[in-house]
Amino acid sequence: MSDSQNGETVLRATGLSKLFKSTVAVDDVSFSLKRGSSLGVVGESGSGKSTTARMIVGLESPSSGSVEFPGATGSGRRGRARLVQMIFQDPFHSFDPRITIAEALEEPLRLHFDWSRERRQARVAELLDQVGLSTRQGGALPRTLSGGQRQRAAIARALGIEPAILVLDEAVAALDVSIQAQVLVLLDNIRRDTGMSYVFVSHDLAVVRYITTDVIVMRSGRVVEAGQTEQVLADPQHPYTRLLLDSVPRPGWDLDRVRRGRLELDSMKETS
Amino acid sequence: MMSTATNSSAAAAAAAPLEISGLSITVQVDGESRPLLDKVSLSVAKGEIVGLVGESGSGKSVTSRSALGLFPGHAITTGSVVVDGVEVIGASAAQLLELRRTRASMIFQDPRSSVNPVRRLGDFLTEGLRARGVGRAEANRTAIGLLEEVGIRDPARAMRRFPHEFSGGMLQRIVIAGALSIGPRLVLADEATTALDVTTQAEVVALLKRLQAESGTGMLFVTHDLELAAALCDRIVVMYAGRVVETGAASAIFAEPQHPYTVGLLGSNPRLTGERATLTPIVGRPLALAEAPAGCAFRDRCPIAVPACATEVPALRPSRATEVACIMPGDEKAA
Amino acid sequence: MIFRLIGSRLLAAIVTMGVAAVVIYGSLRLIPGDPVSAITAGTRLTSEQRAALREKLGLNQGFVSGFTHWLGSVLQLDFGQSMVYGSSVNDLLAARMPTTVTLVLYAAALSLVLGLGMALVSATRPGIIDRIGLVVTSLSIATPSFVVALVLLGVFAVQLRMFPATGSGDGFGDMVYHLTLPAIALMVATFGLVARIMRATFREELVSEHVEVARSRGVARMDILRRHVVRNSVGPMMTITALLLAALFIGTAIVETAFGVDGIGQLLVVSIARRDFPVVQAISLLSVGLFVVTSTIADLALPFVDARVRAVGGLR
Amino acid sequence: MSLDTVGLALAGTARRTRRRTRPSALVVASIALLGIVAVASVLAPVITPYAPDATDILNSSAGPTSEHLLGTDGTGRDTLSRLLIGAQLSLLAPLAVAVITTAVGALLGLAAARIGGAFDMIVSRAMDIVFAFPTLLLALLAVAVFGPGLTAPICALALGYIPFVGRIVRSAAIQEQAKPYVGSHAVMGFSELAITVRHIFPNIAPVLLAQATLTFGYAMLDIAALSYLGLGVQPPAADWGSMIAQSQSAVLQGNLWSILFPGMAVILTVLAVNVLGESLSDRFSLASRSAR
Repeated sequence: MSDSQNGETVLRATGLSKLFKSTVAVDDVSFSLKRGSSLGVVGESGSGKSTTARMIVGLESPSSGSVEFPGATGSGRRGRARLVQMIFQDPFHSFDPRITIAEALEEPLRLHFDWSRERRQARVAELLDQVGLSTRQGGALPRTLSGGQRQRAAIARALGIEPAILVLDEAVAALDVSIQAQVLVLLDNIRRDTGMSYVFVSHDLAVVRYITTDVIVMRSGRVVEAGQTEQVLADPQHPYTRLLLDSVPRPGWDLDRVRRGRLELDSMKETS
Repeated sequence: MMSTATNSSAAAAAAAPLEISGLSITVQVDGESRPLLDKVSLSVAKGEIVGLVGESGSGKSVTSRSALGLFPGHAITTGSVVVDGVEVIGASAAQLLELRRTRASMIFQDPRSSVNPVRRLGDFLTEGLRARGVGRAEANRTAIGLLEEVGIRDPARAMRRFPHEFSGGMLQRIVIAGALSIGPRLVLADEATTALDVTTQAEVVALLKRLQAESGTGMLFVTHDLELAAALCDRIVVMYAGRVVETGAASAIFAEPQHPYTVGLLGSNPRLTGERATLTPIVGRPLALAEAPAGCAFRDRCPIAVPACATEVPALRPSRATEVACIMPGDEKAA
Repeated sequence: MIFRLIGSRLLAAIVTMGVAAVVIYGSLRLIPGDPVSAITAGTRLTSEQRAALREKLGLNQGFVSGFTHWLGSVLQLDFGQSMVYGSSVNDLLAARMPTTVTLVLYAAALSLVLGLGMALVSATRPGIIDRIGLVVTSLSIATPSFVVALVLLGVFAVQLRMFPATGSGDGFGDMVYHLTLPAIALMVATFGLVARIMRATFREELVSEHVEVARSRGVARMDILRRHVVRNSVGPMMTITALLLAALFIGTAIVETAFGVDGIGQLLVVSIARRDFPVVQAISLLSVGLFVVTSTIADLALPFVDARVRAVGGLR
Repeated sequence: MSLDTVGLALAGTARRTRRRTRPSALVVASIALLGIVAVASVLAPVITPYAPDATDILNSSAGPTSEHLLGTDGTGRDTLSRLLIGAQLSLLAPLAVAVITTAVGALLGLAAARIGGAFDMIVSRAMDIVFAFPTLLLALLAVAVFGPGLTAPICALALGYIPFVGRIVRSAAIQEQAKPYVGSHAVMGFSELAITVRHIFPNIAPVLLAQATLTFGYAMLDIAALSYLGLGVQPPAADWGSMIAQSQSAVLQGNLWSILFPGMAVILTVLAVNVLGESLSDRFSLASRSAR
């Protein structure tokens, strides 16, 4: 894809590894992210995809390896915040339950920008509008909003900081199908309008195909395949990627292929 | 309002595994009555897999649980639910126990919480048979045989092990073995593969399909995933806000959906193959029956709604290859 | 894995006992001013006697050497001589042990039977019965044992003359008879909490999915209660029992005083009033030790009733 | 009773299943009762009908009469007057315990949860060790060391209850900080201190308030027990516990009047406080679950 080839690199992860006690969660993962592109991180539970996401935003520190933001000037927690923001899976606990959505949106603006109260509130209204929430919904407490609305609000809050990168950790997995589609369309439009880059962590290949330009496939903490999304999905090279693709339900689903794919993968493990 | 229980064995032999007709459920919450289901009808024939598809609030779980007489507390229930010839609504406690022990069983979403964590798997597997009065030795033999069937290595040893010693996928196989242990005529699978990883889901679905085909039992497969239902099931019933909005052969629903909601659901799913099409999401959020508008519950979200949609609840009627509850079905092909 | 668990739990128990020993020994040294004159206030002592006492209590040594000396004797189960009774602390305790042990076990049995029974009934019968249960347990939790003791004394000992008002009886049968009112007083003040905690535990199991699954399989109600609800609550039950025993032991200080029962609890109260430190230290160590031992046993038994603990490796 | 203290530890972790949205009649009645007791104790010197130590020998051990509304004790002292005066110490001492314990316990629990690592381990271990001492034993030891009175036992009880508050605050904070909004705030650039003070603490404050209330009730029982044993409040001062102790001889003569009112005073006050504390902790668990 042309847009992912031309942009400058905004994020470079080199040899990322994470050990929890004696288990290896992430093992020597490297990738880079170009401005305006969207990188899918695909894997099943235990693949290390979420831990990788948390290392990018600084919620976990790598046991070895590094996360760099080429061309970035800020440093420390606040500096990193201007570079990268994160959306979590669980929309129900993404907000402090005691404060309204609008207050929650204003909070980071106060921390990062030296703006007047009026300017902050104008910006909050703008952000709410951008994600399709009304002013009335902005004035509400989080618990009165639905999961989809809260996830929109979380996106608005992240956008307010104007980061270069947005990390989305299974951000649409907990939503109903019809709501998931709304949020995916919103995310796609935002990236097109703002030129922001995404790291989109997901187990859902169809969603990843829709929202990303490039993809890495992770299994047991390692990257087993990487490339442009369309290419990887159309012509997967690694047996695990093939198994993942064959496992997605569809009419005329060939479950025998899944079984053979699993056998192939298991025999590979034994020979290696 | 309440049909009498038809319990004769002759009727049972000929009866369909599941026959729900006109099922309405209303619960009392804080002194207010809140409707959950409105005149739901569906059936599962012997040897058939029927997919029950819907988003949150659609009432799909309540519907499937009603087949076992597992109604929510303080519920007023009308209509008829006949399982293998036995009427569930108005059934006595003894009749319900008999039904659950011999005719129908359920597979729940999360295998990790379905199995008592402090007891051995053998206890879980034989519990259903033992409740029916089968002796320990015979129940154990049946259970070991089933474990072999579902692909557990060294089944005799597995009987003595504990749930936490197995992965989620393996545990769901064991739960399936437990559900099949009583030789049910009807299996209810309530989001039975949702909690599993994709590759594990595929394996468990393959297993379910094989066992169902071998035993010829009827299965109601409840899921939010229309594509999974289309891949696995013979027929599909789509529910929205406590009502059935469309039903038909799986291939027909998937290829030629008639109800704008079904069309919207399919348009909401990104595709894995073919053109990377743009999504056409449905506006608004899925509603429960209690918060739905009068008339067609979907009309506020519907792209082709007309004023007439508000006047009455559309009944299911045949339209092309499916039956659909919409006054102007199929007019939305363009979107 | 399991051996590491046992090892770390035993280590924790030993550390706790060690710290308890330091605190209990150190309490003597915390006495403001001169400990010897504080302890012997009211009695006239010659300066030789004072010096001897100072020597005996280890007060003329530094804290560390005094402590190690004391700990050495304690580890040989020698708690020294009572300053009030003159006899050895061991003899004082041994004479009273049977009474207090009987009282604690008696009260524990009553409290557990009533508490668990109420918990099961409340948990399985929501509505009016549960609500009545909550009122009764709230009252139990709010009622001090000495108020119950005095009411029982006034009604059953003084007015109805069904039970003796004081003393601990001779022989086991008579002792149980004498200890009935004290045991009931302890029971009334403790069963409510047992019932409350176990009700919450039972409730949590009753709404769990594996109970729903069992129900969906047509398992009889009694079997669900036995095999799923009560069986899964054995862990909390053991913890409660351990805590209850420790609490009842210190609770005997109150009811033995109220009923004039000549047991360890009453001895503790008397010794505190007279600042008979060797006795106070011995009973304090006993009290902490009882808690440490019972809760360690409960924790160590947990892996055997809940297989998950063996795998996860967490005891708390 | 120190078993009550056990409840503090477990009641907070066990999920309650009762649901309540509006304060029930019971809660309202409890608040009213506590309010009346508190006001009466403050106004006691003004409103007592008799001097608390004035004796009316002719009317000793009497039941309620028009002269003595709640009767008299064995030496003919007016029970109502003594109850009102006794309320001051009976309420102030547990209040002191509750305030100290809550402040220290909250600080330790919050710090342990937020700092984690070795600090958490040391604090948790220390609380485990203190937990091994029954609170009543700590109070008795304090008396053994410092002699009869209330100051030392108040400090000892405050120490003894710290693990109960500390453990519950710690686990509530750990539960709270696992929610994604805490992670979000860290990613947004807020400092850990700011997140703790502005978000975590306010969200667990109801749990803390509930524990403070429950601690008050339990401390009241412990202190009453101490006074009953003659090791707490010393004559001529009186609290409800010492009044109960002084009624023992009358009870042994078959006169139950003298214990009725001081006994009821303790029971009803603790009951009201516990009802209040439980409704607070119910509300919290309800709020935290309805957010799902």
